Parts: sequence; structure tokens; C-alpha cells
Amino acid sequence: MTGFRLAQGGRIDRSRPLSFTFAGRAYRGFAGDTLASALIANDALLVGRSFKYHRPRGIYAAGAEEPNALMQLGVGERTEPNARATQVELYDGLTANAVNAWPSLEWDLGALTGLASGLFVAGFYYKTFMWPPAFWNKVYEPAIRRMAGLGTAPREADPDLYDKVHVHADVLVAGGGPAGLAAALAAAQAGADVLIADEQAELGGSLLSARATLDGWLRATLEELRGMPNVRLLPRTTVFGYYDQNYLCLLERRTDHLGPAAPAGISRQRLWHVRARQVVLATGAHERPLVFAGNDRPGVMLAGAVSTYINRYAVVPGKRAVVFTTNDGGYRTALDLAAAGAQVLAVVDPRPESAGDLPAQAHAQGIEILNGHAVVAASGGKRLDSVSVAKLGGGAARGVVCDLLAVSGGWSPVVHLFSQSQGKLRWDEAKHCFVPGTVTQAQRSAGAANGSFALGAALAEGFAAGAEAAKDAGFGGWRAPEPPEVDDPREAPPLALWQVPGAEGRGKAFVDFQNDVTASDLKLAAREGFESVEHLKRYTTTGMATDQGKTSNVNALAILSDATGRSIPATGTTTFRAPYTPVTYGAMAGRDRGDRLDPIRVTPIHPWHVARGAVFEDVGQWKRPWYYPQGGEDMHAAVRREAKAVRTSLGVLDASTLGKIDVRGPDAAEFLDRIYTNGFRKLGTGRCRYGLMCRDDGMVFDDGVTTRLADDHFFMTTTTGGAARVLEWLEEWLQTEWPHMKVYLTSVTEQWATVSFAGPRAGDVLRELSPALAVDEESFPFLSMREGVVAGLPARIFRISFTGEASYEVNVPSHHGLALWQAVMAAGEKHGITPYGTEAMHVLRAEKGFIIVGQETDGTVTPLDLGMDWIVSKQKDFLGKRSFARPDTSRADRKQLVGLLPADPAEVLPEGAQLVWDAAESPIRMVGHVTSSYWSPNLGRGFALALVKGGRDHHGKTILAPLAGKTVEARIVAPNFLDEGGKPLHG
Amino acid sequence: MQRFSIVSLARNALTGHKDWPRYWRSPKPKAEYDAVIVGGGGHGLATAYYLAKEHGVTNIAVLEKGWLGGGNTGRNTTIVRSNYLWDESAHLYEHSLKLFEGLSQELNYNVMLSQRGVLNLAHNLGDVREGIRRVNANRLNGVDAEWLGPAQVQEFCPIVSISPSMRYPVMGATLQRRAGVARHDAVAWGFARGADALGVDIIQNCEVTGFDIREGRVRGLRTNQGDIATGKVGIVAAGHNSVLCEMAGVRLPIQSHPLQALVSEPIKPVHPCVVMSNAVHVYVSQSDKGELVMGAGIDSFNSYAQRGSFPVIEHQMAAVLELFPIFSRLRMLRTWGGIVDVCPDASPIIGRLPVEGLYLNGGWGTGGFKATPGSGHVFAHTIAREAPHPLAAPFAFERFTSGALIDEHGAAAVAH
Amino acid sequence: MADATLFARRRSPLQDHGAALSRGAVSGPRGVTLTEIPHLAQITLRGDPGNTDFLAAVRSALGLDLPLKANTVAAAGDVSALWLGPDEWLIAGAPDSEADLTARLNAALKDQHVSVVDVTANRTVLELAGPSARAVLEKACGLDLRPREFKAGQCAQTNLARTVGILEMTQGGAWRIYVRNSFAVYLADWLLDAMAEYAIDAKF
Amino acid sequence: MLLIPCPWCGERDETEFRYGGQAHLARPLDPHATGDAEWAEYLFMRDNPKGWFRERWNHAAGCRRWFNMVRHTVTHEIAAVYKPDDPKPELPE
Ligand SMILES: Cc1cc2nc3c(=O)[nH]c(=O)nc-3n(C[C@H](O)[C@H](O)[C@H](O)COP(=O)(O)OP(=O)(O)OC[C@H]3O[C@@H](n4cnc5c(N)ncnc54)[C@H](O)[C@@H]3O)c2cc1C
Ligand SMILES: NC(=O)c1ccc[n+]([C@@H]2O[C@H](COP(=O)([O-])OP(=O)(O)OC[C@H]3O[C@@H](n4cnc5c(N)ncnc54)[C@H](O)[C@@H]3O)[C@@H](O)[C@H]2O)c1
Ligand SMILES: Cc1cc2nc3c(=O)[nH]c(=O)nc-3n(C[C@H](O)[C@H](O)[C@H](O)COP(=O)(O)O)c2cc1C
Ligand SMILES: [Zn+2]
Repeated sequence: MTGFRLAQGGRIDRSRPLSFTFAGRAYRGFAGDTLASALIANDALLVGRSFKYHRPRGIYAAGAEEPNALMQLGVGERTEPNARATQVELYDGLTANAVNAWPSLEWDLGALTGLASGLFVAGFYYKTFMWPPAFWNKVYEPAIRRMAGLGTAPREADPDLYDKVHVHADVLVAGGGPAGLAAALAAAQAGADVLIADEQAELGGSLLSARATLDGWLRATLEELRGMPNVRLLPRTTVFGYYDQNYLCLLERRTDHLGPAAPAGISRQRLWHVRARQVVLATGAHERPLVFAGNDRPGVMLAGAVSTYINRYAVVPGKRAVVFTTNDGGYRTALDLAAAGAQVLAVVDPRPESAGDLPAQAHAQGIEILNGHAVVAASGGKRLDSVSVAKLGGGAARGVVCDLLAVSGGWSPVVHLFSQSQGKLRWDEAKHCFVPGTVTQAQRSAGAANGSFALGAALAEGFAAGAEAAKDAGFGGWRAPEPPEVDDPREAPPLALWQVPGAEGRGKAFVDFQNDVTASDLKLAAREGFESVEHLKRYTTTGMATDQGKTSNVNALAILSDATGRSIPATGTTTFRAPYTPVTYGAMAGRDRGDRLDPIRVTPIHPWHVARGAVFEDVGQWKRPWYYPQGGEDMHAAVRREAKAVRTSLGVLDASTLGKIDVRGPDAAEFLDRIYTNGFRKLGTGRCRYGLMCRDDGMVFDDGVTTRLADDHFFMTTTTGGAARVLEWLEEWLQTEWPHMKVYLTSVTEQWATVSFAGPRAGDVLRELSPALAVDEESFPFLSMREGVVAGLPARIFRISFTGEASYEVNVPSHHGLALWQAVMAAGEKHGITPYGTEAMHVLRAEKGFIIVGQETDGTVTPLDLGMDWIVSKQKDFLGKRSFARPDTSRADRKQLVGLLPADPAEVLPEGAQLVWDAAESPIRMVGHVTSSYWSPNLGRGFALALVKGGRDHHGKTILAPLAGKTVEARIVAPNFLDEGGKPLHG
Repeated sequence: MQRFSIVSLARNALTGHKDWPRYWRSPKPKAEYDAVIVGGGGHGLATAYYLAKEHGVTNIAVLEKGWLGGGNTGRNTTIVRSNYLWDESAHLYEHSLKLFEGLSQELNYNVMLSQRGVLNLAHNLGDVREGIRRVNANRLNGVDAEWLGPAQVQEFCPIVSISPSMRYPVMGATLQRRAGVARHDAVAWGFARGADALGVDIIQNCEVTGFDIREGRVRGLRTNQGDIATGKVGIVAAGHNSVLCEMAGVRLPIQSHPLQALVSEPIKPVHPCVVMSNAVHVYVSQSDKGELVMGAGIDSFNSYAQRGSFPVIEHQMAAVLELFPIFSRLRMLRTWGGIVDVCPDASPIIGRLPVEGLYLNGGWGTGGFKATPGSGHVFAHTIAREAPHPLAAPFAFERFTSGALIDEHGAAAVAH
Repeated sequence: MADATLFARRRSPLQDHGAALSRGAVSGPRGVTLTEIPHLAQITLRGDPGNTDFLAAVRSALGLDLPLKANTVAAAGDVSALWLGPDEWLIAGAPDSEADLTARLNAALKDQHVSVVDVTANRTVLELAGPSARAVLEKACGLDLRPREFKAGQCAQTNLARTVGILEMTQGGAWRIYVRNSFAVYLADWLLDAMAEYAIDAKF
Repeated sequence: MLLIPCPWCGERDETEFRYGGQAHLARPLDPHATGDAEWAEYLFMRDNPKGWFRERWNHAAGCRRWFNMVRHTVTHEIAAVYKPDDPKPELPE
């Protein structure tokens, strides 16, 4: 037994014991423990295996920077890979397992790779596995993949909820240590709305880990902050991303710490989007490891972490400890260890002397201080058993038997968010660390994050930053209170020791623990030419693990700078990127799951379609009835029946989804003339006209029917999918190119419900429903509109047709849509009225050769290609016209719209079939493709529309569609099958 | 060039890996080269490699303003496929895929081409139609392609949800089995090492700041490491092509946008292939190290910042989770962005510019990694012969004047 | 005057959703409710705010001064005018008053270049009220909704979840959301889902 | 995520806006009098500076107005917004 729990002290709640399991064994801890502290209390320091060599690894840190202690939490649908034990709050019933060990943590077969570790240096895989070539896919890569990954993904969908909020703050404070709390207090007292977030369960930061603390101040401050209505305290909340214009994203873990006791219906995690006027970054500092042989043995731990375990969690990670430190901070750990009853065998300090107050205290307590010495190696298998200490600059190493080595290589301010905000770092030569330099957003750093490591300085900076932030947010005129008194010890300057000399040849010295990158890997990379820090990172994978190099990056770049003879600032850092710590995907999706992923839009008639058993098609966000199967019909049978009904008696379609735009103003007609390929100026009032719109590159963009309601007033319809796009497009031209034109546009898509009934009996129905309306050819000709009353409802009635049949589109305000539909159904009953869906509509329009934008067109098709010259004005200019004259657009052999009749009438070509003249040719030349293809119950055969190179010149010829397994012959015809079939049009 | 193999690896292990040579030299620029390639990304390095290897043009330099491979080559989602719609594209990308298939051996450097298959999902009838159209076109163009129904999709990628009640149900997918992913960095490093061995000077931290153009001809260029004389310049500077061409007085039909990508923490293999979905702008694969690699759609605005806005990827993740419900409890480890040069027709520009001696290979937008060897190969030919390689000819700059665009938007919306 | 049978035949997009809306209501100190206010008369008015004739004509027709300050609302009796853009307002009135309002506007604005379009059936209105209303809305909306910033008499067009809407704070401090009919069920369901947690009385 | 000051509505999140590319592009007054090259220039060729850029935005989810903005394409700093008919502001240093 080495690690142990102190009988008193710490912030754990000894009255609430908790049980948990790790690697199949049952343990106990207390409320207030992290999984890591509870494991240490149970002397279960071996917690994982490293990524590449499967080396035994122990808990190394106490916070977000932990590289080793990754856990598979829970089982089943709620299992979670790669959780950092140092950030997992213990709850009753927690189960955890190591992530990268098989068959067990103790006996991991993967460790065999360690035997051949001489081969597995940086970049080895690029240099091998190339012969024989066929082996890569079949043998090597599968083997590599088997070794991949850490934890395992759940197999089932996640049962938990996630949520998001968007809030605005005058001052956002990231980090709730003394600096952050001081900043929050100062800003809040000035009257600013303050949000303060800390990733830990409790606010207090390093104050929670120290023995001599400002306990009273912390309690009073938290109490004051909690009582202020303008302050939000967010524990368990990580500020993970800092984006443009002070937009920050936070992840709040709401119920993770409750485990199975989490209340149902409450989101597990919540993502905060915060726009802050001012930001204070008080994110503290991370301690750096020291690089020497065997520095990854379980039992080697960051000094600050050792202190945290002792003071905050009341667990001591070892009984016989050595401290290895390059700065005075390590002595604090030595004192903490001694106070906790551990034996401190020595403080190894490579500095020639230790002049500060803390070393003096250690000395006074009889702790041996080895100045000018270093630990050159640590040994032990699954647990540290001794360290070798040697004098710097040579001399024999002596072994010290110990079970804990606390190391401190200095501190790196947590500048992640600062860097994400595009701030520029500065290398501080005295403190040996990067500190915030040039600031680019409304932001300031304070405390250890700013390189001010002493508590007094951190507090003072925090108060000042908070007050200034409030002032800049518009809450000036308030003087920040004086920081509390602190008696910081005098400290001697730290030493920079990036790699312990004399450790070479004694074993692997790790820099990046999780990715198993050693100092010699880094040097090898530099030798091979990977001299940029970015190359180094990618070649060796240093800093790319789940901890993103929080403990390793500065050591790695310092070793590189040494190897390349450049200074550290000239070597530079890699890029800090969001997120600061990993963010659950579930939280990123929030509640936009299932049907909420994208709005489902429905028409006012939708409930009827549902009741009638319609099968729906997604058209953009709309649900449109695709077909209405009856009595076990399949789609084909239903569509045949529907399409037949329209031609023989009566069909009805919900066309409410069409885009509708009210166009008004003295220049409306002129405006439409510029937009549409055909003219609208001469359109009579009450008349309708079909129009095509092109982009200025001449390609078809949208189509629809526009009706003149008055001299200066038009009603435009667009495709369902194009509605929003077209309105935006029109506004763009009006506002930016033709601002002098007097035209107002108003979207009325949903103002109107549209019921379209078509077929030989359509007129009868209209006559019945609108007795006052003259429905004869003369009074109500094709392509005209009447206002009237239909089924007692005020309506606009359009006589237009997308099917080739006599057809009326009746528009009523959408709150009357269902009433109208029901009335039409009732009136049509005697004619066998048949509701039809989009599929039958497509068949009918294709029989007539009408195009669908997006089906016959794909952004590369002009009106001329479609054979729609009749709609392309020769007289006026319009958007896109100039482009028709470009060399490629005016080629004679462009793809042109044609009809196809398969030689075998029973054949229905697949849409998307490619067309060729000669299927034996090699390479085969494709000359077109099938855009639409259906079985027509009216023609009694399959037929298709297609785009074919120079197609208009080839009417009557046979073209081939080579399909998988067969080639289909088809005759090219004009794209209008009703006329070709000689059938009468009911116009 | 030191040959890489398991044997050389073992031999070096014995000497503590002290004797590995540099991958590439670190030369100072010469005063004059026969040709200069601007941009040390995969495409630029491949161009130099093939110029030296196939055309014997070895007195050349690749100038890279940062570290080689640090542009989009170093930040893409590594999808390699050739199932493009139009003939011109299919031929070019297939040429590249064929070169990819032998690239590890050609370069004696393992680029880890993993032909695990790429699925392009269809979520509505329009997608289905376009998918089938593409499969048919691909087959006739000699590109392997299959159409899968939903059940086959799930068989190929068991973790994809094919529940018909999804907001965007999976109605089928195209599958190219020969498509997959490759190690992006290795492609750059392999070409750099190969080019260096053939005598090409690769000069990093060398930013081109201007051109010497007289009488409509390139005579040389200016860099932060001094002036260099040359009669031929190939601009292959994805993310900065507009900036460079502006220095030469040429305006391009290109806009530079951020494109973001992200990786998860590494997990044990769960995802066997590559899944893409145009409708929801999703593409996901799992790397050989275990991270899920995902890409987003471009951010709408022009930017040279190599970063984008968070909502873009949030949106993406919501869609990913519908397709892959088991990813919900996994975590995003890192996000980043690249600068993609987007052409109006989503196809690249390869060929001469209106200044004599000046060539451009750019505008690959969101999908040029897959083209790296092919692009370099045809561009080298174009520069060396002063005439377009037949596969490059349709991609000439002049197409914007003639109107002969190769519009891959329609069918390939997310062109990765 | 309006025809009562015609009015009775109207259906609002959330007509069948009443039960869900009442089921979702939360009472108490964390309470929040969502209700539909169907069939409010709505008219889109476009015109030139720089033209005093236009402003005067609207004043005579509606008895109010069009708000010229962005994102504000002017009201007179039942009628209110919401600023939607520099030349665009939404005139809202009591149910079934749209014909009357349209007629008044058209009469007053005759011969001016304006646009008066009845959009009563284009959108429905949701009202979100109660102590937790702002917290619920903050899930859907990125605007600064702090009482200091968004007060009674203000309005805004903005993104709400994955659709857009017009937001108005009533004099009573409730939020009105004008949402396009086809999105109404989506948005109502979204908000109901967002409200659900306030019904759970869990200390955690 | 950008915070864009709509000249009419005030500061709003980028997600409310649609991007419109380069500002101040003039459509040839008589397209049919322009040569193919000039027409292609208008259709496709665009400035794409690394630095300050005058660009168009549309407040799509808000007032639906188009406006112009001066933004830096590296820092994303916004120097000015102005209405389409306002004079072009000078670019910052
Ligand atoms: C997030 C993301 C995901 C992507 N996913 C895929 C995918 O899955 N599949 C796919 O095929 N493609 C993908 N792409 C696209 C692909 O990355 C690029 O098309 C491709 O890498 C371009 O290669 P390149 O060599 O042309 O450019 P780069 O690698 O960008 O190289 C250009 C180089 O030019 C240098 N340069 C610039 N200006 C100068 C100057 N003045 N002087 C000297 N040098 C200069 C740059 O520093 C840079 O190194 C993706 C891109 C991104 C950003
Ligand atoms: N001896 C030394 O050299 C040394 C070194 C470092 C720190 N310290 C001590 O640290 C204190 C400095 O106080 P401080 O307030 O600057 O730092 P702190 O370490 O007390 O507090 C920082 C807090 O920020 C949190 N945090 C970090 N990143 C975060 C993020 N992205 N989101 C949310 N929370 C985040 C941390 O969990 C921590 O609670 C002093 O007490 C000082 O004595 C001493
Ligand atoms: C295919 C691929 C896989 C990556 N995997 C990781 C990874 O496992 N860990 C990591 O930290 N970054 C990973 N990255 C991201 C890089 O760290 C880096 O963000 C990216 O190359 C862009 O460079 P920058 O962030 O330095 O600008 C990966 C990038 C790519 C393109
Ligand atoms: Zn606005």
C-alpha cells in the first residue's frame, strides 16, 4: 500500500462514501473525489497503457492536462470513451475501465510492440509496409487498424438529451481561480452582467489545492457573487472556443457527475453560445513535466498535482517521495508531502542554489536539497521503485528507492483561448514561458494565464482586469476594491531544463506521453529535415493526442529549438485550436435531432393527405404527397391510376407549396421583362404567362407562371424548391443593380393555398363550386385569372395547366385551404375525383414535354437547349441573354431536350441512364442522358425525356442506353408525346 | 536517395537511428532556374517531381512561403475518389487515382492509400436520380461505380442508420470501391523527397512577393529571399492563387473561402469506409490512428484566415448524428480550417495565363487532394511542352470566356 | 363587414395542436406557457419613409405614426405597426380586421407608390410567457434578450431555431412570435421541447 | 462567428446574413455591346484580396436589405458598413 487517504482535511465529504469499480475491481471513495483521486486513495495508480508501446501509465496530473488516465466510463448505450479520470467526478456506481489494454491492464499483449520499439520510431510506417504492394490493403493496413484507437464507441444511439443556449454578457470570465473570481467580483460590483465559467466542479481554481489559502476570501467572494442578480456562476463549464468578435462557446456538464442518478428530462450537457462585450481570461497555468529516462513510470507525477491530491482530495500518492523541480514551486509540494506524513527523501533541484523562502522552509524541516542535481532515470515496471539522481555535468548516479516522484519543469500559462482569439504570444525570457502578447479582441488576461504566478499578483491583476473590462463594457466610475492581503513567498528565478542531460542511453525519455513521443523521436525528426515545429508535430504526432499537448508542447518545441540551433520564440508554437478540451458531438447537435434536424414544412391541407394515407416526398423542407396508395397498391399501380384519372376524368393536386411573390409598383412590368426571358409588358390584366428565368450566365434558374392583377401589380409563382432563392434573387437585382426601379416584392407563399384540379371534368367542378363564374372558353380563356368565390370562399382562380389537361388552380387564403380542398373533393365525387401526388404530376407533365427545373436542367442548360426558343424574346434584353452568344453556349451540338420512346414499349429507362450512339465504341462516347422517364398509362408505354448532343437534329434516330447488364434502344422524338400520339389536348 | 524498407529500418534501429539522411535539402535559392513552381503543397511538389522525372527538367525550384505541405495538403479530409460526373473531370481524376494506386512504390514512400470505398448517400428523389446518372456515366468512363440500395448501404457500412423515419432517410448511395483515403502529409513528403532526389530545389520560408514581367513575358520573380530569374512560372498556390495572379496583373474567377474540418478523439475502429452526403454536407471517415475525420461545408465569406465559424460545424454535427447515432457520446478533439480557392464551376483551372510563361494550376476548391499526382502530372506536361496535356485542355482558363464550364456543382455538390 | 361563416371556416396551422400546447404548459416560479393567437390580421406595408405624404396617409388610415426607428413597434388601440425594414412594416390588428385595414390603407394611399398586401394567412402568432420564457427563447434565438436590451414595444426579425420569425415583446412582457404557417408546427414543437425541462422539479 | 452591424438593424450574428461577394461590380450597361472577354470579366472575374475587402451582405433573416461592408479577410475585423448608394469609404491602412 503506497497511496493513501488522510484522516482529515481536503474538500471531500467523508459522510458520503461512494462505491465504484475500475478494471473490474470494486473500490470506495467519497463525494468530492475525482475518479483519479479515488483511485490514488485506493493505491490504483496504474490506470492505462500508452498508445503505441502499451507502456504502463499512471495518473500524472490533476486536471485537464492529464495525458495518461483515460477511461472507458460506463457500459452499454451510455458508455463513454477516453474520459480523463482527473476530470471525472466520482458518483456511486461508477464503472471505469482502461482504454487501451488487452486482455487486461496488468497483462497487456500490446506491450509486445515495446519489444520491437527500436523499429517503431517516428515516421516508421512511411518507410515500410510497401512490399509487396498487394499486402498493404490486405495485411498491413488491417493490422495497423487493429492497433488503432483508444476507447470504444457505444453501439447504440445515445439516450441522453443535449441542449444549447445563446446569451449575451457584458463581461465573460474564463476560469474561476483567484484571478477569475477577482475579475468577476470587480466587474459585477461595477454593475456589469458577468458570466464566470470554470471547468471544475467548484470554483476556486488553485485556491482549492493550496494549504495556506484565502479560504475566507473564497467563501465570502462566492457568496457575494451568488447573491448578485447580474452574475451567473457556471461551474463544470469549459470555455472551449474563442471566435471572432468575442463569440465564445462553453460546454456545461449538467448531469455527468450524477451518473445513474441524473434526473430524466434534463439535458446531460449544454452548449453555451456567448457574445461578450469584454472577456477576461483567467485560465491559470499548466505545469510542465521534466524529460528524462523512464519519466513515464506510474508514480511519476506533476508536483502541483501531488499538492492538489493532498490538499484538495486528502490523498497522498506515495509514501516515499522525491521531488524534482526547476523552480521554487516544487518545494511547496515537498512541504505538502511532509505535512501529509509522507517521507520526502530529497528535493532534486538542478539550480546551483535555492535561494527562495520555500526552499528555506524545506531546509528548516530537514528535507534534503540536492542542488545542481537532476533525476536522470526512473525505474520500475507497473509502479515506480527508484530514481537515479546525478550531479549535472557528470558524476555517478545514485539510486533512491521511492514510490513517488513529483516533478516540476516550470509552468506554461494556459494561453489556448488567448491564441484562439488570434492574440499573439510573447516568449518571456525570465519566466521561460509563452505569455499573452498582442491582444486583438476586447479581451484581457489575468493571473497565471498572464504569467503572473504569484497569488498576490494574480489577485491584483484579476481585480484590475475585471474593473477595466466593466469600464470598457460601459460600466465605469467604479473603483475596484483592494485585493486581500497575501503573503507570497519570495521566489528565486526558475531554471529552464528542457531535457535532462545525462539521461541519454538510459531508456526512453517521453515528451508526449499519450502518443509515446520521445525526445529521441523529436531529434530524429529534426535530423531528417522536419525542422518546422509544424512538421515536427505531424511527423512525430507530438501534441496531437487527446490532451493536445498541454503538458508536452513547450518541451517539444524547446527540444526542437535546441536540435536546430534556433531560439524558442523563433521556433514558435503550433497553432492552438478549439476546442480547449474535447466536446461531445451530442452537445454540438443540441436538440436539433430527429425531426428537429430540419424544419418539416406542411401545407394547410396536410392533415387530409395524412388521413388519406399519402406517401410523402421531400421537396426541400416540404412534405408533398408523392402518391396515394389504395388497397395495397404499390407505387406504380397508384401512379398509373392517378395519372389515368386526370386524363380521363378528374384529378386534384395540392399545389400550395409553389412559391408566390406579390410584385407591385409602376416599374413592375419592366422589372419582370428584365428577369424573365419572355416579355410581360404587354400581358393583359387578368392574363397569365409562363416564364423562364436565367442567371446572367444564361443557364435556366427557375420557372413559373406570372399573372397580371393590375397595371402595376403582378402575382408570380416559382418552383417549390426555388421560392426563397428567387425572392432573394429578385431583391438583389432591385436593391443593388436597379435601385431606381419602383417595385415592391412581398412573399405570399403561405398566404395562399392552391388546389389544382385537372381533367375533362374540371370545368364541371368549377361551375358547380362557383356558380356565379362564367367558365366558358370565351369568358374564361386558357391562361387567365378571375377573382371570385369558390365553395363560398373568396378565391383567385387561374386557368393554367401543367398537365396538358383543362385545369384550374384555385387560390384561397391558406386558412381556407382545407375547406376548399374538401369542397372540391365533395363536388368531384360524382366524377370519381382522384387526388394525385407529385409522381403522377411528373408523368403528366412529361407526357406534354414540360420541364422541371432541377430535373431537365442542372445548372448547365439554357432555354435554347430546352427547345424553348418560343419563350426567349428577340426584342428585349433580359438577364442571361448576352451569355447565349458566347462561343460555347451558341454551339449547334449542345445537349438539347428530346423525347425518347424505348423500342420495347414495356421498357422504362432508368432516369440517369447515359446515352450513346455506338455501344461498341471504345472509349465509349456519351452524348446525353435520360432526365425523366416514366410509364405512361395514357400512352400505354414507357417514355422519357433526355438531353442529347445536337438532339433536335436527330429526331427519328435510334439511340442506345447501355445499362448494367443490357443495352436499351430508343427512338428520339420531339418532346411532346400527347401531340405525337395525336391525342387531343383539353388545353 | 536512401531507399526505405523494413530492412533499412531494421539496420538503422541497430545504430539508434542516428544515420537517417534528410528527406530534402535546405538549399538557398539560385539566381536562375529553368522553371519555378510557386507553392509547396502536394500539387506543386508533384508538378516538380514529374517535371524532373518525366520531362528531364531538373533545374527547377519549388518556392514555399511556409513549411511544405502546410497549406490545404496538410489540412484536408484525405478523400480520394474519381467518380465525377462530367467526362472531363472523370478522366482527370481517374488518371490521378491510377497514379495514386502505384504512388507508394513510385515514391518509395508509404502514402497509405486505403481503398476502403466511398459511399455518396442519396436522401431524396433528386439525389437518387443524380446518383444513378453518375454511376452510369462513371461506368462508361471506365470508373468503377455501383448503386446501392439502403440495405446494401448498411451492409457496407453497418453504423449508418437507414431508418426510414429519419429526417433525411438514406434512399441509396453510389459506391466507388477503389476510392478511399490516403495519408495527406505523406503525399507531400513523398513527392518532396522524390523531387529533391531528382535535383529539385525545395525552398521553404520563401514567399513570392512579385513578378518580373516585361513585354508580356515572365522574366523572373521576387521573393523574400531575393530575386530569381526564370522564364516559366507555375503558380500552384491554393488559397493564394488570386493574390499571386494579382501581382502578375491577372484577375481570376476564384474566391477564397474557409473550409473547416475536425477530428474526434481516437476510438477503436468502428467505421470501415468513407461516407459522404451532399444534402447535409457531411463526409466522415476513420483514420488508421482511430480518429473520426469529418469535414464541413465552406464558410460563406471570403477569408484567408484558415478558420471559420462554429455554427457551420455545429450544423454539420447535427446531421452527422442522424446518420451515425452512435457518435453522439464521442468527442470532437480539434477543429481547423483551410483556404479553398473556389471556381464558379467547382472545377480547377490548369494551363496558361494571359502572361507568357505564366501557368496556373488552381481553383481545386474543396476537392483537390485526390488529384494531387494527376494534377502534377498533367501540369508538368503542360509546362514542359508549352502545350496543354490532353486531360488538362478542357480545364483551360479560356473556358470562362467561351462558356465551356465544367460545372460539377449539380451532381457533386460537396466535391471532396 | 366580415362574414362570420367565412371566419368560422378558417383553420390555423396549430388548430390541431391545442392539446400539445396545453400539455406543455409549466406553472409555478419556473413556469412558461406557449399559446397560439390565431388569425391576427396582418398586412405588409411597403412605402418610402422619407415621403411625408406617405406617413401622413398611414397616420390617417391607422391612427398611428409608423415607427421609423428600427426594431420598434407603434400601436394605437388594436392596431400595431412593427418595423421590419427601412421601407417595410407589418401592420397587425384584431382577427378579421384585415379587409377593413387593407381598405383603409388602400384608400389613404391611392396614387402613391406603395404596397399593401394582406398576409393574414401567411403567418400565425405564438405567445411565449412566464418566468422561464426568456430562458426558453434563448435556446432558439441569438439576440440579446436581456430585459435591459429587449423591452416591451420592441420587435426584431431573426433566426428562431432553424427557421425565421418576427419577435415582439408585448406590454405585458410576453414574447410574440410571428412564424410562417408552414413552419408553425415545427417551431411550436421545438419550443415545447425546450420548455420541458422547466416542468421537472429536480435539484441537481 | 462574425458580429455584423447591419446599417439598419444594428449588430447581429453572421448566421442572419447571406454573403454576396465583391461589392461595386457594375453590370455592363449594354451587355450586347461587350465582347466575350469583357462579358466573362463581368460574369466570373472577381477581386479576392488578402486584406481589406469591400463586400456585399444581405440581412436575410432580418430586414432583407443588401448593404456593403469593409472587412479584413485575414483578421475578420469590420471597418465599415454602408448602404448600397452611400459613397465608397476609404480602405483602412
Ligand atoms: C478542410 C478541407 C478538407 C478537404 N478535403 C478534401 C478531400 O477530402 N479530398 C480532396 O480531394 N480534397 C480535399 N480538400 C481540398 C484539398 O486539400 C486541396 O484541393 C489540395 O490539397 C490542394 O493542394 P495544393 O497543393 O494545390 O495546395 P496547398 O497544399 O494549399 O499548397 C499551396 C501552397 O502554396 C503556398 N503559397 C501560397 N502563396 C505563396 C507565395 N506567395 N509564395 C510561395 N508559396 C506560396 C502555400 O503556403 C501552400 O503551401 C480539402 C480542403 C480542406 C481545406
Ligand atoms: N507556484 C507557481 O509557480 C504557480 C504556478 C501556477 C499557478 N500558481 C498559483 O495559481 C494561482 C493563479 O491563479 P489563477 O486564477 O490565475 O489560476 P488558477 O489556476 O487558480 O485558476 C484557473 C482556473 O481556470 C480553469 N480553467 C482553465 N481553462 C479553462 C477553460 N477553458 N474553461 C473553464 N475553466 C478553465 C481551471 O480549471 C482553474 O480552475 C495563484 O494562486 C498561484 O499561486 C502558482
Ligand atoms: C486527416 C487529418 C487527421 C488529423 N488528425 C489529428 C489528430 O489525430 N490529432 C490532432 O491533434 N490533429 C489532427 N489533425 C489536425 C492537425 O492537428 C491540424 O489542425 C491541421 O493539420 C491543420 O493545421 P493547423 O491547425 O496547424 O492550422 C488532423 C488533420 C488531418 C488533415
Ligand atoms: Zn437588417
